[in-house]
Amino acid sequence: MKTNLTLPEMTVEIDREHGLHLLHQMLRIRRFEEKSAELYTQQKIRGFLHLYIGEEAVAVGVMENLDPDDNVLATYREHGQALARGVSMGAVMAEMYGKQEGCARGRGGSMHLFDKETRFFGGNAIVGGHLPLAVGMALADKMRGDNRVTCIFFGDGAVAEGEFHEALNLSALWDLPVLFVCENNRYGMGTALELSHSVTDLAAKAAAYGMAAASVNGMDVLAMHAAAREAVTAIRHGGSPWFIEARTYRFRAHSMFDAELYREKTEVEEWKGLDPIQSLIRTLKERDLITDDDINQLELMVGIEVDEGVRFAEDGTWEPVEDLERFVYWEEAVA
Amino acid sequence: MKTNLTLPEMTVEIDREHGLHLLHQMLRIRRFEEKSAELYTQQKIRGFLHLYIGEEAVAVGVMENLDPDDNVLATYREHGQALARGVSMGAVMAEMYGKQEGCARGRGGSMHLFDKETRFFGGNAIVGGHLPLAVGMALADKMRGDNRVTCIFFGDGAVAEGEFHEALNLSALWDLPVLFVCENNRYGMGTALELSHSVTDLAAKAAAYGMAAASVNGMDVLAMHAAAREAVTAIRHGGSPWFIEARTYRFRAHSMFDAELYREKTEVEEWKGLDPIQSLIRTLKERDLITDDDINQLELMVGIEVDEGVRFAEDGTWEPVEDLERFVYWEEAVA
Amino acid sequence: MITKTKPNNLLVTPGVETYTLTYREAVREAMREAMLRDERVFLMGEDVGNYGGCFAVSMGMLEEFGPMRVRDTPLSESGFTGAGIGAALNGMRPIVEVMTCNFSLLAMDQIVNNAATILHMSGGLFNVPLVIRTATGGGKQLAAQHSHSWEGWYAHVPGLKVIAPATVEDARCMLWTALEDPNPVMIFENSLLYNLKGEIPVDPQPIDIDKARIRRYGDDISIITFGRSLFKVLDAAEILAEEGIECEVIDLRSLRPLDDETYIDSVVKTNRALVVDEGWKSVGISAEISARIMEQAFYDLDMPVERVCGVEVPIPYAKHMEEASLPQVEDIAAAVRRMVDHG
Amino acid sequence: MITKTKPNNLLVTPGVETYTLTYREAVREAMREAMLRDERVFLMGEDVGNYGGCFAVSMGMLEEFGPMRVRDTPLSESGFTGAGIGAALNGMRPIVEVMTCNFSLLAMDQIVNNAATILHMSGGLFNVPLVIRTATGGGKQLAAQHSHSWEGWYAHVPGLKVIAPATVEDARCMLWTALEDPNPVMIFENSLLYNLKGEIPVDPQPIDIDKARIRRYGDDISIITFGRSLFKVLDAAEILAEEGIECEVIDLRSLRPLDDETYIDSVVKTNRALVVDEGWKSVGISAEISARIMEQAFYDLDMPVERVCGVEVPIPYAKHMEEASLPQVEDIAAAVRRMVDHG
Ligand SMILES: Cc1ncc(C[n+]2csc(CCOP(=O)(O)OP(=O)(O)O)c2C)c(N)n1
Ligand SMILES: Cc1ncc(C[n+]2csc(CCOP(=O)(O)OP(=O)(O)O)c2C)c(N)n1
Ligand SMILES: [Mg+2]
Ligand SMILES: [Mg+2]
Repeated sequence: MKTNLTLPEMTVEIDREHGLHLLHQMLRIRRFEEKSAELYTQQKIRGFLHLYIGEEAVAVGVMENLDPDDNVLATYREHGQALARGVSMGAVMAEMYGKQEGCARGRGGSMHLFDKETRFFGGNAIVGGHLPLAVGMALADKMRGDNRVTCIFFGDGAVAEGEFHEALNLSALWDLPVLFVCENNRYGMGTALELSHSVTDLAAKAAAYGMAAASVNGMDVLAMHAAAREAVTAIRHGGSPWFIEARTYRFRAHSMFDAELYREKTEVEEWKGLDPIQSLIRTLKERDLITDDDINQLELMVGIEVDEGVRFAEDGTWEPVEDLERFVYWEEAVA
Repeated sequence: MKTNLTLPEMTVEIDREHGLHLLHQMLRIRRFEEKSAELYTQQKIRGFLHLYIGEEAVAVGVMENLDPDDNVLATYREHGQALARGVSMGAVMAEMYGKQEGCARGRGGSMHLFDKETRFFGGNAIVGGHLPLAVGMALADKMRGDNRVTCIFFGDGAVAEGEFHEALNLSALWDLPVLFVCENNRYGMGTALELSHSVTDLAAKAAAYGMAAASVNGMDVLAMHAAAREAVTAIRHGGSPWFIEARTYRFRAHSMFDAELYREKTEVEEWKGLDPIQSLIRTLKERDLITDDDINQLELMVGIEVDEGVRFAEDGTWEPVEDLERFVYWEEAVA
Repeated sequence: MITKTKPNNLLVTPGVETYTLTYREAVREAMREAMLRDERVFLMGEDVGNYGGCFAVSMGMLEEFGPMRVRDTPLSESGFTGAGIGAALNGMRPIVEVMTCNFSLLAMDQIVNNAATILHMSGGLFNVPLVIRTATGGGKQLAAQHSHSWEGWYAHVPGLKVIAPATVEDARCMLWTALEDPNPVMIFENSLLYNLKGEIPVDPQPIDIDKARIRRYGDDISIITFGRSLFKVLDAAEILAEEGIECEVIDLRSLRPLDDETYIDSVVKTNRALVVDEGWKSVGISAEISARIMEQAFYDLDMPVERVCGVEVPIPYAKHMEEASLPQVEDIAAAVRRMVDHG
Repeated sequence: MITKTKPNNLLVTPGVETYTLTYREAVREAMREAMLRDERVFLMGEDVGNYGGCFAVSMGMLEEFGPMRVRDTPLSESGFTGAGIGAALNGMRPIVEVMTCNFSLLAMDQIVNNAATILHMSGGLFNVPLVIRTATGGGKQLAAQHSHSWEGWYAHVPGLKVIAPATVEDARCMLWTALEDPNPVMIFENSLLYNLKGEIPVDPQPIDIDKARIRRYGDDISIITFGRSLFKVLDAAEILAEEGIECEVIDLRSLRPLDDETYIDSVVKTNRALVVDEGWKSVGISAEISARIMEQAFYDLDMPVERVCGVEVPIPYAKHMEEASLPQVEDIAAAVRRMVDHG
């Protein structure tokens, strides 16, 4: 049952349009987050801010393969997923400002982005706590005969939680259409993979549940895209879950309070050499699919989108304090 | 790392003395539990009563290999483990009567047998809840340099709990001297193995943690004994954990309230044909190691022990109600 | 002043045609009705299918509805409770059965950090219409890992609704209301009530899940309780009535939200209040009731509110010790006598 | 009548030579001292080692004590908390750090069904000398899965001890007492206190973990609180003192057991009581305090006990909303003014 993809890097078929699209998506995330970090130091954004910089290929490569009607769940490090999924940049930024125009009305903040239209079910900040939710969402679809895929992102750290075990077993046992995407960035906060797992080949764990699994170069958006395409196609046709381990790396600190004592600068530099954006640019150029002009054009577009997002957030309003006790219970009539 | 023992049945070396000893231990459990069932219908014993009948080879085969100073943890189906470990029959019976001469003063009952002298750490009735305890007990020994093994019994049902995953990972990650004995009796209450686990080969799960594992015929006390010997020896010398899946069957209902709607009578009858006591007797006779007289002699001894146990329980006293609030906090001076 | 009706006022709508069944059957009928009525409803939990339910509540339902909708789960409380939350988020109306509430502690993170929180955290976008049914309470000599009462504890958590049906009619009729509720609702069924027989209307209607009920009228003291303790309190009230003490007995039914009006009005009338809860006293629901009476009816009190609760020990196995650890009829009667004698 | 000392009575033993350090340093020093003193003591939890602790509490300890005794764990709250219980059962004195108490819900079964229960279930044979340290409280805009206060909730559970050191001295000196305690002790450290500076004796001695402390003396009202709220209450008391209202401020320090004597004596003196807790009000520790005052000092009360608590919502992210959800100095002062004006 186990399929091990480990695709040769950057050999996947790609045309200009698709290449530009993937690059655009990754740049949107990168520039948005760079801006967020800046705004954090200006204290416009508060609380915890977990950046995805370096890992963009994972969310972008996977999300490409999902239909608008599919379900997505992510962690507290989910700006990338939200943007790639199509949640508006302004709504995400406003959320981080704590404005009521935010995608979760300012109640959630960076760790709890939600969006109904794109079926983006958070933004979950209990590590591993959203894994059982994915099982249930997929179960609902299966029971109704809806041909949706539930795609869930989680980290290497989450794999040690009991919820991982329970959720993988349940989804395999019940043959549920879930795509588990493990973003293995080699650290859970400051704890290295080797200090978290007796077996560090995380894809191997899927075998304990008889689940199809693949380890993929998570710094390569084409590889991610191809692997996820195979997985999503299989899930949509066969109904059984898949597990993808995306081997990736976060370039920044765990959150904004992190002295990064637990890893060597040289290690970070090495991985920066594998920057998914630069890698894609290199490939596309090598294949003569894009020019520097194209890149500048994209950067310009992205710059405008980020600026507009920030403006939207700045222009946003504060939810009245009198509304504090709303949304503890549902206000509308019974469904 | 994974060793698959699956020993050929009943071919293990055995001498008369050892054979008689193993038979004696299994008979002690069998007759004790038959008596307990009787006393339950007489309402001398109350609460839940989970019988081990049919599974005696597992506890007896494993326990043989432990030193008096090792640690043992078990489930609510633990009369067999307690007796094989050397907790006195009277103390166990008195516990089930709720008398203060019971091994847990009547506070625990059938599901919570405890004994300090034999380092019997319960009698735990949250399925899987004792698995993390085993990790910590072994960690303590490792930190102090005590060469103890921690042996923990749990069911096939417990394997689905998140605690199983966390405990197996921790013990393998930290190289702890734990022997995990999974009593796979094919049902967790009324839920069949196939309805609990996407992969029903439970020993295969140990691979996800890089743990040495074996599947053993749990109806064969000699096989159990040999497998556990190998495991305990390896643990004591190497310090790393082992996983034994004992394939067994419970002949009786899950507890005293169980209509057994979930399994066929014919299945039960088939497994009864593999009765570990009868099997051992057959083997010992085939090898001319024992006679019917020996068996009668053992039965007599066991009968006396059971009767004395019951008498001890009957003669026991009720803890004064005024003591109710004791043992919520430790009473003695600081250790 | 409310006029007295029949002493034990266990039926919500008196005067209608009724029949008798057990609490267990009532819960089963309620689940069957819900499954027949709404295809989004399904039942999921340990041993609900092939075994027929640990307490035989769902016996026969697997045969009737099939394994898709009556779903045996592995031993994975966090996993399947979370799956229930996910299914609810995605349009279903799951009933998750957690065998006993002691095991719900394994699913605590899912219940508190997800079920109770997602609506708020998402700024009102995603609600969780989930019903969790679970058995609660001591009294069966099951010792310290199987006997505790956690309903009062859960009542601490905003975002949850917590109900504790005591009567057969409530067991029969509150489930549908709970399933229609767009919020997560936890239903605590005291396992010693499953064999209780009671009357329900021949044509049961959904009934509210947020109102307390006066189960017996009286002027001398208000006794506020819920769940299985209701019957102990009613028994005590019967004994006390013979001694000339008229107790007003309030069945809270819902522990979150609390229906302040009903019990406060009663205390304003009787000027004395006793809270009875088999759960532990400290930081329990009895404390909250006492504090609210303090806040809302202090000047109507003739004397301090008292509490008769479970003794603060993990529940012991031995019968006499377990009995001593739980409030008994005589403890309740004695407290009332003391309080009424007092002034 | 107790004579007044200096207004903010934060030191247990006044008059000794002191020096200043932060709450964070105090906890670290306490752990270092314990590890130096007793080789059975070790620290285990997520990111306590290489990262230096999520709140930098254990910074440097890995280097000092090595990876055996300063043990980074995988993300497995149930697993490593249970491992702490097992190690305690087997003779060690573990300090388990649960990064924030919100995550302790994942270990709830271990804490309640094992740590709190085993001594009793085993008829007094096996005790669990475990210390769990965990960060609590809101105020950092970390939203609904990272900001709640669970210490009052845990105080419901027999078998546990629950303490909430507010002062730097308590943070420094209660840990050793907790480690010497043969029972499981949970220590809740409000994460907003880690940067707090305070004085401790140059030669710190272990201090009790079961007594409340009067932090400010006054005759007009007793304000009962603990943890970070203590400082808000002291600030309110300062403002009120300028207005001529003298508050007596009681720092509970231990939530289980509760030191009834200290706060009841105070209420008997002032005849008015306000409970301040940043946790949710319903079925919280504030309810218990109110109920106990009802039971033990009803006739000394001039008016009902009131509560200023966290608003019953999952804590929102936005700063103004989060602030509105937590008791603030002005809320406390306003409540006191209302109460003292009252009569
Ligand atoms: C249950 C739980 N425990 C601890 C934390 C604190 N925490 C937040 S993120 C994190 C590390 C998670 O690592 P990983 O799953 O690898 O995701 P990454 O941050 O690397 O993307 C930790 C320990 C938490 N949020 N939830
Ligand atoms: C956490 C938890 N969930 C549910 C139960 C109820 N229960 C007791 S035993 C049992 C079945 C356990 O099966 P298994 O682990 O295979 O052990 P066996 O009884 O077959 O020996 C169940 C569901 C429990 N005690 N604890
Ligand atoms: Mg990671
Ligand atoms: Mg089993």
